[in-house]
Amino acid sequence: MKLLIAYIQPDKLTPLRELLSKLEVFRYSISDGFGHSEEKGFFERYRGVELDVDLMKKIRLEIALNDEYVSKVVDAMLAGGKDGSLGDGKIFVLPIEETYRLSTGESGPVAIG
Amino acid sequence: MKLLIAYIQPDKLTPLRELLSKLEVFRYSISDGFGHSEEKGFFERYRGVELDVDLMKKIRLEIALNDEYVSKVVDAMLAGGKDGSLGDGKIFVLPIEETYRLSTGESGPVAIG
Amino acid sequence: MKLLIAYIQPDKLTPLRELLSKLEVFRYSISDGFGHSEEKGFFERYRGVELDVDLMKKIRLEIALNDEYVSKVVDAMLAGGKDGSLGDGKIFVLPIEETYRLSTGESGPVAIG
Amino acid sequence: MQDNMNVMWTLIATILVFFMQAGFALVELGLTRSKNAINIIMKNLMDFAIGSLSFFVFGFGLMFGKSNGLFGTEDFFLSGVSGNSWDYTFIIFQTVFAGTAATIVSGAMAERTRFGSYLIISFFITTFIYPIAGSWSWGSLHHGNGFLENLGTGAFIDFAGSTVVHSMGGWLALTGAAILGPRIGKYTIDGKIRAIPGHNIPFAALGVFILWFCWFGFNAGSTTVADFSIGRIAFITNLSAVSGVVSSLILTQLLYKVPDASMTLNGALAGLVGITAGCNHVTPVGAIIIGLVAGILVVLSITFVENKLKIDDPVGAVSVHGVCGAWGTIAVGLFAAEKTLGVGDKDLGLFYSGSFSQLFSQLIGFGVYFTWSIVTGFILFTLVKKFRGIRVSEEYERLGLDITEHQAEAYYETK
Amino acid sequence: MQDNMNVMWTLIATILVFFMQAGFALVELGLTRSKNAINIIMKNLMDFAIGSLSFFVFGFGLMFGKSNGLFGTEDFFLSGVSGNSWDYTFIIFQTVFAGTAATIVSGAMAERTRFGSYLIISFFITTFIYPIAGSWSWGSLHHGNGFLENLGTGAFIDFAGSTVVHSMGGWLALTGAAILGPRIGKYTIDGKIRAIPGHNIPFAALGVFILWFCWFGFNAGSTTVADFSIGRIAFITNLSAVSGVVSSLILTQLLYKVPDASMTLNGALAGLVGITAGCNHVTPVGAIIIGLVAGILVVLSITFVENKLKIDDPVGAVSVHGVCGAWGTIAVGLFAAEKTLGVGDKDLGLFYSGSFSQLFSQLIGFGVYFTWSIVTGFILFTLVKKFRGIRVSEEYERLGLDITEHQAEAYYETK
Amino acid sequence: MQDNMNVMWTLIATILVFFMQAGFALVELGLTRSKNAINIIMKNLMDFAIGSLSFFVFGFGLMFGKSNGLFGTEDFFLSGVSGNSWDYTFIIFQTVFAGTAATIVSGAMAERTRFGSYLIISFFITTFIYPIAGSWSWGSLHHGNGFLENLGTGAFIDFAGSTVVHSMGGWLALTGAAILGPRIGKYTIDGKIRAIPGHNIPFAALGVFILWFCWFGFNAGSTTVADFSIGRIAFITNLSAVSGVVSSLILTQLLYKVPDASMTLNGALAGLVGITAGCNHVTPVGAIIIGLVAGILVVLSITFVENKLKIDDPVGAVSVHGVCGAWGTIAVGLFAAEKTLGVGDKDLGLFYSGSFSQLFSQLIGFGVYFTWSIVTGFILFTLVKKFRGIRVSEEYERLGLDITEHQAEAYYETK
Ligand SMILES: Nc1ncnc2c1ncn2[C@@H]1O[C@H](COP(=O)(O)OP(=O)(O)O)[C@@H](O)[C@H]1O
Ligand SMILES: Nc1ncnc2c1ncn2[C@@H]1O[C@H](COP(=O)(O)OP(=O)(O)O)[C@@H](O)[C@H]1O
Ligand SMILES: Nc1ncnc2c1ncn2[C@@H]1O[C@H](COP(=O)(O)OP(=O)(O)O)[C@@H](O)[C@H]1O
Repeated sequence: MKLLIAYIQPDKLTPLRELLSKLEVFRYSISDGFGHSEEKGFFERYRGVELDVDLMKKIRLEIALNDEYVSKVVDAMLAGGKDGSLGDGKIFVLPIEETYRLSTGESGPVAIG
Repeated sequence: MKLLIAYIQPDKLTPLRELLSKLEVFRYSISDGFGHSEEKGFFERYRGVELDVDLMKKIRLEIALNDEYVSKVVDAMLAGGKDGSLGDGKIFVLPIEETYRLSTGESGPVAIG
Repeated sequence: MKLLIAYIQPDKLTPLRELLSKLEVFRYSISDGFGHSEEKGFFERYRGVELDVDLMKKIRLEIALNDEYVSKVVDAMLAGGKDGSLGDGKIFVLPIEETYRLSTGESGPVAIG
Repeated sequence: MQDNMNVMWTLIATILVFFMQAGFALVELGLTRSKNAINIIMKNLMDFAIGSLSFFVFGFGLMFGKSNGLFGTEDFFLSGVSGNSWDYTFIIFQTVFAGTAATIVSGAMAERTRFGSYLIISFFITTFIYPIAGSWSWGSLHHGNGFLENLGTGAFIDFAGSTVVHSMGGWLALTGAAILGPRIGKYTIDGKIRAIPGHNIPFAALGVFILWFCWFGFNAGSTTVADFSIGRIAFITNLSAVSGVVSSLILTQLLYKVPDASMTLNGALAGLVGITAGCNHVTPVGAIIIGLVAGILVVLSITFVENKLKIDDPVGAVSVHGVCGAWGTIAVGLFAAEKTLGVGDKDLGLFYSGSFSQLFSQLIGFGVYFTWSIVTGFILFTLVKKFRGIRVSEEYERLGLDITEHQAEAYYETK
Repeated sequence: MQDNMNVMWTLIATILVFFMQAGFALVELGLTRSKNAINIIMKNLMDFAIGSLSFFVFGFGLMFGKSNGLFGTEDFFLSGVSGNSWDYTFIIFQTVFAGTAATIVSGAMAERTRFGSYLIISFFITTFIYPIAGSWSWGSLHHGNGFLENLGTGAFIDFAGSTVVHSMGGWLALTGAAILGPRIGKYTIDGKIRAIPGHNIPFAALGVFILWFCWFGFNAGSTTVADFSIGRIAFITNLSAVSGVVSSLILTQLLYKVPDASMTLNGALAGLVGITAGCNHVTPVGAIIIGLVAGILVVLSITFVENKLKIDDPVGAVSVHGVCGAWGTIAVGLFAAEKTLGVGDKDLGLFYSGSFSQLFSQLIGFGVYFTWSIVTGFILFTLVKKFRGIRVSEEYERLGLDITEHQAEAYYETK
Repeated sequence: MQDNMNVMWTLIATILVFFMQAGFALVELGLTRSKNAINIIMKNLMDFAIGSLSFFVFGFGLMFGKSNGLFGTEDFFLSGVSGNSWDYTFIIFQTVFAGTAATIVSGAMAERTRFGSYLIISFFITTFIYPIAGSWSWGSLHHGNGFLENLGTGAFIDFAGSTVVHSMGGWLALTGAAILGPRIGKYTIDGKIRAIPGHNIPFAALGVFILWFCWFGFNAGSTTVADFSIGRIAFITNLSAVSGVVSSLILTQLLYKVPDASMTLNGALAGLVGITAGCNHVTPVGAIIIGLVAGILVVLSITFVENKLKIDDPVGAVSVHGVCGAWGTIAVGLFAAEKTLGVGDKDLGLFYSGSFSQLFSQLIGFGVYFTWSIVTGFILFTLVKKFRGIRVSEEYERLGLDITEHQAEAYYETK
């Protein structure tokens, strides 16, 4: 079981969700984040004073996947990245030692859902 | 040392915090998140146009625990899940290789606190 | 490749970012969080009724680093913690099994950037 | 007889009192949670819409038509009015006052009332409960004549409506909130109180400033005559409002060691409600005392209602409008000083004339309206509760009324 | 001849109509996304600023100067006015009306219009399109004389501007929104509509309350005379507004099973726009019917414009101001009842007099203003599109106009 | 002698000027961080509450009582007033002006001033500093007589208070902000400026619209007489406001390549403050020039105060009220054209009469008020700083004044 953490551009969330549903991945979580990277920030000005905004709004995605799904999802996202439909972003894959479903107490791959 | 990542329903945060304090777990972090799963979304309508809201507000909990605490906390949460006091949700357990306390520089299990 | 998760006080974000840029670490992500620990909460009162606010606003930092950078960053942060420039906080180090850069499809340490 | 200038002044006052709908909506919305913001807006909007129509068709006649002693019996649909008659200005002026009384109730019933049931309640308040009781004190302003206007011990004085509008609204709110029961999470199992903070205090503050701005029209407009007295009334009104702010600030500093914003804002409203009955009858010093007492009363009353009566009133409508409205009414019997002010031939207030008779009339008035509101309120809320249910389900209350009853979100952020 | 009291009443009305700028800004801002909030504020601010100056220099003369039959030819720069003349009050009164017409257009063009191009469009509207057409109906209020005022079948009646201000604004908004094209994401490739919810409904609701508050000045102020009629006009205006609220609530309950907040708020505006033309001519019952119809029309029209015409109008400006403005204008030909009201020697409305002549004049007026607005609008928008471009780039639209065109954020949270 | 209509007009103006408290509160709140929103509300609320009471007890007498040449000596507690006297209207009218002067200071001292110390400062401003200086220019409006009203070179003209209210507020704000020192993080160690953006620009914009709406009452109400001149004054006021918007927009476009919203909003206020002194004395073209200059001055001054004087003024109070107030005062000496306007027997302005005498009086007035404000301000702030401390601790400032000084949060989201 792996935990996929992905940072993507906010307006690319909808294309990504469509991609995931095509892969029949229906469980994921997202939260608002800010990212800093080589990406050029915004130039803002407040009452005449320059303001360098170099923290870009990002969507942070967490998808817990069973091993056989991982490469399927990653490859699909990289394809989306290449053809520009998903824009820039980063994916980190971390190991999950155990998963539990609160409502039923199930654990292991079946709890990933 | 393990990192417990849990997604729960927003109004179940208070019962969960009471459960944790009973287990003398006083250090955890939370953040706002949105989850997508089999859970039925909300039907909204804006100026006559249907709007399918299928990203549900969730609370994302992160609790770093020393190994001997992990099963104690997980079992208590699963019990809470069964009797409905904690509602639906998911728990992921990830390995922590090292922990540091910023104020004192301590590392390892003692830094978990 | 390691994932560094750090919780710090909101007004210490700027000093931390300066520290990271000195170490030539230019890629990281942040999000808003709330933390609970031994730290004394706030006493609030709303229309005469006491309100114990013990969830403190925190900044949650995620920095994916190649192994050789990990200790450099951790040591610098702990130094900042000791001299008070970074205030209190916690750092967790987790293993990353794989990293991908969406725009180019690169993977492994080179994708960390 | 009315002339062009009185029409203009009364209409300007009407326009200001209309804008109180925005003030009340912002106060309620700011002092409750964001998941119910749209529901609050809809209740305030419908309060006024239904109120205006039912008052034109029925309420106005009941309140100001030729009275059978208990209520008016003519002037429904403003029948018999033709040409550019004063009656048009008078009915729109009275309509916005009726709307104010109804909207006070919505604050106390916030976050847990079924929308449909609320519309029914609001309809009955503006069509029957308010106009009938209103005719007893203000009937003679038009074709009616209320028994409270002819009390042996001196006519009941409620110049702009401390009792007729505010106390009545406050006691109805009390009954409604009591029958509805507290919001989920307000009281722990062992009866301890949990605070449920409002989501936008700046909105609530803007609401209080708007109400204060419009209150000059509410009080000084009630002369329906543009003469020198309107300046005096506005000055007296302001003195009581600022005194309410100062005394509630000092009291919260003493009780809680810090100046509490939401209570001080309530202090301003308390001062305004308190002076409404006597604004044309009391001296500047009298106004200051009335305001100071109102500011203290509101803070104590909010705590009393919440702790002792165990009634959950999210915006303090019961204390601000009910309790301070009653205080304002009784204060007329104490502080009325027409002769001292040089605007009347004798002082009616106890402190000036030593006579208890006006105070007696004021107490009668207070008792009549208190009983009427509690009784009719109890009947109305219980009937609606029986036939249609008054409270939303627990699930709806948890998710918030916006999503469940209106399928909408107040603050939508595109994900 | 004007006297002190008429000057005071007209100025008070002017001050109220000025405040509609805040109302429109809040409605537009609340019903669009937070990334464009500052752009909306700047468009509303500049609408009024440029409008005031260009109206003083040029527009006022075109609209109210001695007319050559098509437009005024004198009184530019308010030349020849000296001493404490009525003209000063009259020009500021007409300025705030011109500002209202211009700002209606900004709502329909929200979230995707280049700021510079919008300023040019707004300049031409307040300097040429509005004044020239306005002179045809209101010229005689000053030195001009419009042909619509001398129609054989009876002068075209638009008491406060259902057509002159609102419909014209609405049809210009229609052309602008059509030429601009929909926002990105509004329509899927296969033409299905996607909702783009506003970020702050409480702001939009406060905007509607402010507009309703100021509309009493808009309608009752258009007498420019402080007599008993202003009370009647205010009462009639309110009846139509509340009827619009009620009918739109009922319709949304039927169509969508729930009372829809944003549509009910539009219902209030629909009722207000609908009664503007006939507020001095119709009976209370007439006002209620006009309001009820307006409340239904606005809901149907918003859906029609979005689904059938595929025009993306974020705030419903086309429906609220265009469609309901037209309905209000035509309704005068149906419901005008001066004799029944006792304020005129004969009833002009079809339902009262059985004669079609006034209705005919109203239809002519509607047709003239519809054609004028669509044609001049089409020319203006196409020229600006050709020479300077009217729409921001896709990238700018995604990031939001605040960051890209103003280098600022509306809601900044220190990170 | 005053009559009913003048009482009505002056009271309507009073009600509008009262509502400026809401405008100022929203501007300050919108241009500062959300962690200090409640503190801003409390400061604005208490400004007015303490101001009203102290002005009634003491300030009014000092400003308008029989003067000993320096300040008034009678009419404390409005003693000797009886019946429906004009004095009631006059005192509430002057009270809301005093409140405006005091609340200007709170903007410049935002986000770092101890609440208790601020109340003391505000008390002394409304009780001594403002009334004494006010009596020098406006004493003769009642029983007093100020020396500035009898200058050899012609009475000092400040029709509605560019100097008496705004400049005085601005210079006191300057001293306060200077003695307080900048907010933490405003200046880096090497003196570079860091922007501290406001958390809600829409609130600030609504505040500016409200101020503009009320300013018609502020200027046109200062006639305290309802005659034809109020229309002229309102028209002139609006021309200057819109010119301030246009010139600040153009200047920010040139300086920063983009139209800056917060500066353009300040441009509107600059135009309003600038015209306040001469609104009854200048021509339309004069008003436009005064506004254009004000719009430029405010942008340059905000940058100057921040960069050169190293004074941290979060809302630009020093520039908008101090600098533009001074400009407005001096502009009267340049543009006053009573004869040209046909409202006076001779033109006083240099550009019309070629005489420097009125300009000289205006400069004297400017100098007197500048010195008085800086000196009394310096003494007041230093004394309060010494005895009680004026600034909150660094920890309090980091956490925000809402949590620390009021134990409350402005925007509470239930966790
Ligand atoms: N090493 C990293 N650690 C944490 N977050 C990262 C890292 N690299 C990228 N991110 C996140 O991913 C987002 C997109 O990164 P991107 O600009 O595509 O990275 P790169 O420049 O390496 O291609 C960033 O804004 C940031 O939020
Ligand atoms: N595989 C997953 N990956 C990421 N988040 C998940 C996953 N499964 C569940 N979640 C999170 O947990 C929340 C609750 O999940 P729940 O509906 O109880 O899952 P399930 O339907 O599998 O029981 C979801 O809303 C989502 O935020
Ligand atoms: N064991 C833990 N699990 C999750 N989060 C933690 C843990 N310990 C600390 N944190 C996070 O780090 C923040 C700062 O912790 P701090 O008070 O410095 O911890 P400690 O008291 O152990 O030194 C906390 O507010 C919380 O957000």
